[in-house]
Amino acid sequence: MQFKSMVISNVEVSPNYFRMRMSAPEELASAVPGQFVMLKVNDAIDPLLRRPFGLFDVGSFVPEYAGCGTQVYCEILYKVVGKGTKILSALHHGDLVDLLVPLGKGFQMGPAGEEKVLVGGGVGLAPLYYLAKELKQRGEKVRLFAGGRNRDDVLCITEFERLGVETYVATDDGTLGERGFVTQVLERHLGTGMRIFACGPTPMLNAVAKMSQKLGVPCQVSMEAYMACGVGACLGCVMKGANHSDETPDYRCVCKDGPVFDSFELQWS
Amino acid sequence: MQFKSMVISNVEVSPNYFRMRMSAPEELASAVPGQFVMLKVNDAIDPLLRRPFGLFDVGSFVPEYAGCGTQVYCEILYKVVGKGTKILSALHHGDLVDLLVPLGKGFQMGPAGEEKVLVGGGVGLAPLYYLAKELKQRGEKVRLFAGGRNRDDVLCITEFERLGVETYVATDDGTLGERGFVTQVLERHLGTGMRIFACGPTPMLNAVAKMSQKLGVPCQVSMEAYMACGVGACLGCVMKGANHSDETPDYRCVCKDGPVFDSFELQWS
Amino acid sequence: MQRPDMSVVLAGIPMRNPVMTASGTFGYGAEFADYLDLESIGAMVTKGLSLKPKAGNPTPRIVETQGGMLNAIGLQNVGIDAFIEQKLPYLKNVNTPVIANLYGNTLEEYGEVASRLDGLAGVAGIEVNISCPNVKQGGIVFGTDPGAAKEVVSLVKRNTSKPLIVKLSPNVTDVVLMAKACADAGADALSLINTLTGMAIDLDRRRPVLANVTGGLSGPAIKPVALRMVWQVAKAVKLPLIGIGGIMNGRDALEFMLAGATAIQVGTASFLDPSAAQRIAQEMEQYLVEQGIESVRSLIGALEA
Amino acid sequence: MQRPDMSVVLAGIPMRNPVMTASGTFGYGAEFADYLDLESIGAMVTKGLSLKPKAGNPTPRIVETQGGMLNAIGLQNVGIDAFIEQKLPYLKNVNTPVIANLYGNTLEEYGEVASRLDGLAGVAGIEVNISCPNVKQGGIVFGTDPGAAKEVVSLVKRNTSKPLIVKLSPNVTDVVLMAKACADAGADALSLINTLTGMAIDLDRRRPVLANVTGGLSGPAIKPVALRMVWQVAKAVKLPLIGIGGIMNGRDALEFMLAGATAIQVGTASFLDPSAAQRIAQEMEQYLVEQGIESVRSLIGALEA
Ligand SMILES: Cc1cc2nc3c(=O)[nH]c(=O)nc-3n(C[C@H](O)[C@H](O)[C@H](O)COP(=O)(O)OP(=O)(O)OC[C@H]3O[C@@H](n4cnc5c(N)ncnc54)[C@H](O)[C@@H]3O)c2cc1C
Ligand SMILES: Cc1cc2nc3c(=O)[nH]c(=O)nc-3n(C[C@H](O)[C@H](O)[C@H](O)COP(=O)(O)OP(=O)(O)OC[C@H]3O[C@@H](n4cnc5c(N)ncnc54)[C@H](O)[C@@H]3O)c2cc1C
Ligand SMILES: Cc1cc2nc3c(=O)[nH]c(=O)nc-3n(C[C@H](O)[C@H](O)[C@H](O)COP(=O)(O)O)c2cc1C
Ligand SMILES: Cc1cc2nc3c(=O)[nH]c(=O)nc-3n(C[C@H](O)[C@H](O)[C@H](O)COP(=O)(O)O)c2cc1C
Ligand code: FES
Ligand code: FES
Repeated sequence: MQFKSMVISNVEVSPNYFRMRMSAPEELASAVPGQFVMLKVNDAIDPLLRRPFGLFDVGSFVPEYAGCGTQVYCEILYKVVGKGTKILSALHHGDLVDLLVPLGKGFQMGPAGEEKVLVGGGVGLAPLYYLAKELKQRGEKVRLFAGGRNRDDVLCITEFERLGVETYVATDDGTLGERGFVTQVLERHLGTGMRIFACGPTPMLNAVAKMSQKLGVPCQVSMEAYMACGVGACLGCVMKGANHSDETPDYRCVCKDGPVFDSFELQWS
Repeated sequence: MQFKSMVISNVEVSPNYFRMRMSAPEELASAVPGQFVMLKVNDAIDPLLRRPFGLFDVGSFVPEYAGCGTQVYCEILYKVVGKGTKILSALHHGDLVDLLVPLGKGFQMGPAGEEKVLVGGGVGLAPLYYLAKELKQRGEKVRLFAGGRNRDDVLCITEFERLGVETYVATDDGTLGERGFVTQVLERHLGTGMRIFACGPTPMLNAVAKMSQKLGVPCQVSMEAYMACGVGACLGCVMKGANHSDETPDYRCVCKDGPVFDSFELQWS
Repeated sequence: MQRPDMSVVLAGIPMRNPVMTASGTFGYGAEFADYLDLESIGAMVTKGLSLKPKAGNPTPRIVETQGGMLNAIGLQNVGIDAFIEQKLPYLKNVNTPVIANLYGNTLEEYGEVASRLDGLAGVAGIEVNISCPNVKQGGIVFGTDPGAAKEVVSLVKRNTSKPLIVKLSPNVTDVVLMAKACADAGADALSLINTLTGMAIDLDRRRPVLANVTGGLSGPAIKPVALRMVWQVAKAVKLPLIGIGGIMNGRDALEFMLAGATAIQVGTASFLDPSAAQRIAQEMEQYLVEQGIESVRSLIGALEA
Repeated sequence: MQRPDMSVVLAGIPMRNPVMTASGTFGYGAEFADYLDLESIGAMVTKGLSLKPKAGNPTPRIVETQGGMLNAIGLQNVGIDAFIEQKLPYLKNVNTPVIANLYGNTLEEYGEVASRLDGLAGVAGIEVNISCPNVKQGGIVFGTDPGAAKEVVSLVKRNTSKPLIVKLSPNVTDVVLMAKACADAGADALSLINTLTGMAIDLDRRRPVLANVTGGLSGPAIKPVALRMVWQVAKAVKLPLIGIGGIMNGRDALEFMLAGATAIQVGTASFLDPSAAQRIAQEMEQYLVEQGIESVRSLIGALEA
């Protein structure tokens, strides 16, 4: 879908991290966790391209003001890293942005009864919140392993806990949770009968993918790539598939075939 | 001077016409009526170039809030015509803009005792207000002839009258003042012992310049041109001087040699 | 006033309006079906097709620049056979002409792809991308050498009965010379411009941003160069032209028509707005209505210069 | 850490930092004295000088485009004699090297302007603009033909003892070929790029915006093309290079140095911000401080590609 969305709120939840709620049409309620939005931050040519963000939440509320019934919204959680996100962070209630959403392939939640293990690094937590919400709604047992460089990078943990998710935190500098990599904490807990859903920096995903393959635990990873179109047309966002070689190339579009992949679909270094 | 200026206010005074007040350093108090500012409407590359605007007013006030003594300001009066002015019109108190000011050569007020005749069309009234203010401060007799397509184009007449300026208005459609061109009204009043100061669309200036030359009344005109640098460096804003010919070219920079010229300096068609 | 006549005929291909989608920016059409009505635009051009499937370049392949973007996709495509099997059936059901964009790494490949496409129902015409290096000739780009371009175009012409559009590279000293060479060799229409070769550098990593080091610049940044080239070629060559380069809205598109284009292509704009092609056609029509212009064809080459 | 060493020597001209102002965008220096410290930058390049005063083109001469601007000033300048009499005395009192940019409408004029400048105190070097049409040869641009460029540069070389910089046109198929021709002919350094030829159209009036129809595109839009050309030339030619094209800040400038430039020129940026040249030098230094880099010279050509 493509539509003009009104910014409902845009709040700094941690230094340099913002959570933005935007109005959406009713159909968006069927978006799958792991899908993403492509957002044009202004209607100028600077920045030129849309920016991709995972769906942090989708829901609905009844606005205070008259004349609007139930309002469906979507949320993103983003870190200010450059030109586009800086402009985003200055938007206010009432501003309009142009959205493409829901894009890509989301998480497959798997059979009931497994333990659902969510692993997120920094802003990689964003799509996991919407996933956790949906999983809890299905009555699943959900554990979250959250990592970051320091406490400011570990976002919205209270929100996860409010859903009933058991959370484990690790930071590089030990300012929150254990000191070290979240993958170390994860390794201690991991066992059969679990299913992993991971999103974060590539080195983290790399470690998680390898760990899961060793233990035979099914694992889905949400990847990032530089994107232009978001719809599988420009072929800018490709990643190497598991069987890729220079002779028999096998590229996957992160925007269309992903951003969520089964870890064994991709080539890990 | 180049400085960052804070927008103090930005008000729509007539449909599509805005009056914007911006903070300025003390030295600006010595700016001459007819000089102009080059304003960068944002810090993006779209739009790329600064935009030129005549000084509508320069003054000072004591802000309500503590910690700032007398605050010098400058004002511009602008019409929303394109990309840059549209962005300008959305600025609020507290926003910052980058200014170059005062630029160019302003009006020479001439000896005391003459009748000062101001002729303005549409947004061409902008620099005449600051001129009228300075002339009245010197105790001169000032008459204003203001024209426009319709009543909405005839700006800030009350402000001129409040200064003690006698005003005559003409509009193309007769919705304010006489119906017709302001130059027709002017022609009936014009006589010796007067000095003309004109700003507005080129056809109007053309008519005024010719009229003044016929009657031998000294006349200064404030010109417009597409500008890039505003400081006489790019040679983009030139106009033909009176003696210009293809063989003996004589170009004048509107930004540096003008924007105010004695009418006989230029070539009229 | 009745609705203005937006139709044009390009090298024998009738189109409901002058708006085409540019090769490589519209996938194989289906990718955009959710965002616009594929039957609202003039024509669709496919991603560049080669004889064999092509993997393209390593990543990163794209980067934004000021007012534009660089791409070094490396002409990744499914290959001509997969196109015919997997993509064309869908496109046949869309009532909009499909132009197959093709290229080769050698002279012979150009000829083979062209003959493979010849006679295929559902392909209204072919557009030959000559901005490719000739691997057999030390990598010199076909489209920057009039002799090589002439050879490619003549060969393709012999291998096709379809309308033949040749897409010109802007990375040349004299685009008119190239246009004339292609015209002489039998092109039925020319499209211009392809991307300008550019580069972006990651200062902190001290490396080129693109894995391929250089890439093709597209988007609003290149529009002035594209307009200039269309205008130059229109004055010198009698073939119908397709204007391409930084077209973002209806006004941009009409400017290219004034400069001499019979049709235009929308490229990068489809990334910013997947409905761009349809929107641009609407904006063009709207402008005609406002100005009381009866036929869009009356604007072709109507620049007073 | 002590302050990084920002100095470079360009073809024998010592500069306090690599930031020069680009010809035609900085007047004759004095115009900017209110906005920056002329003694804070590396060198100043004058507006292009010709034998006789030149009126330039009719107006409009400039227009903004997306991410750039077009200019068709037509090389209006006071002429070499007036420059020496009226402008040079002021510049002599500024402790910053002045490079005289020159051009001619014929081969001979190039030679004459060069010899007029030779031996002049206060002129540290000359930059030859070869992006001009040869009026005697049907208007073909010197800088797009290797033979013509060689002739011009050889002639100027014979007429000057000053460091000789040749400024390359980007409107060519192969900039390396042009660079080599100029190097062979005796250039001491090369500056690139001059503007890309472009055009803008006023849709409503159905006319070109510029009186001259076409103009030169400058600004951020052209930066990727400029970076690419600097990198290509740096790999192929041993001469020191000056990078030009869309440099707006210190990071842009340093990217050009990584690509192989010894110095850079700031053009259009001075219109947006008259203090740009000084600011850019400061931003470059600041970056070196942050990264712990001792000398800016260590970045020249340091791209890993
Ligand atoms: C599928 C997907 C989901 C994402 N979800 C989130 C999210 O939920 N929250 C979040 O904060 N970020 C997310 N990102 C990353 C986010 O898109 C980038 O941080 C953002 O585009 C940067 O824009 P900018 O203009 O601020 O940065 P720029 O000034 O453009 O660049 C700053 C840095 O960001 C990188 N970057 C720029 N554009 C992109 C792009 N289109 N794709 C990837 N990286 C880019 C650049 O390489 C550079 O290193 C996601 C990316 C993808 C591909
Ligand atoms: C010395 C001088 C004083 C001026 N004073 C005033 C004033 O007091 N109030 C006011 O409203 N306007 C004034 N103008 C005109 C004003 O500069 C333009 O209206 C403004 O730059 C348009 O910017 P834009 O981005 O909104 O329009 P654009 O989208 O850039 O263009 C809209 C129209 O404005 C014209 N235009 C664009 N840029 C310029 C430019 N730099 N110079 C001249 N025309 C341009 C274009 O040709 C076009 O027709 C003055 C111009 C000059 C040269
Ligand atoms: C991502 C991308 C891929 C492209 N692939 C092709 C291609 O396969 N064949 C081709 O002839 N042109 C290709 N082009 C060039 C476009 O068709 C078009 O000529 C160019 O982008 C300029 O138009 P624009 O400024 O509207 O994008 C590609 C452009 C982009 C941005
Ligand atoms: C208004 C203007 C006038 C110029 N005049 C000259 C000139 O006289 N001689 C010359 O060699 N280059 C001239 N140039 C080209 C610039 O020196 C520079 O090469 C070009 O603008 C690209 O740099 P930029 O993108 O930083 O502006 C001019 C450029 C502009 C914008
Ligand atoms: S972003 Fe264009 S194909 Fe994925
Ligand atoms: S605007 Fe540059 S010389 Fe006047």
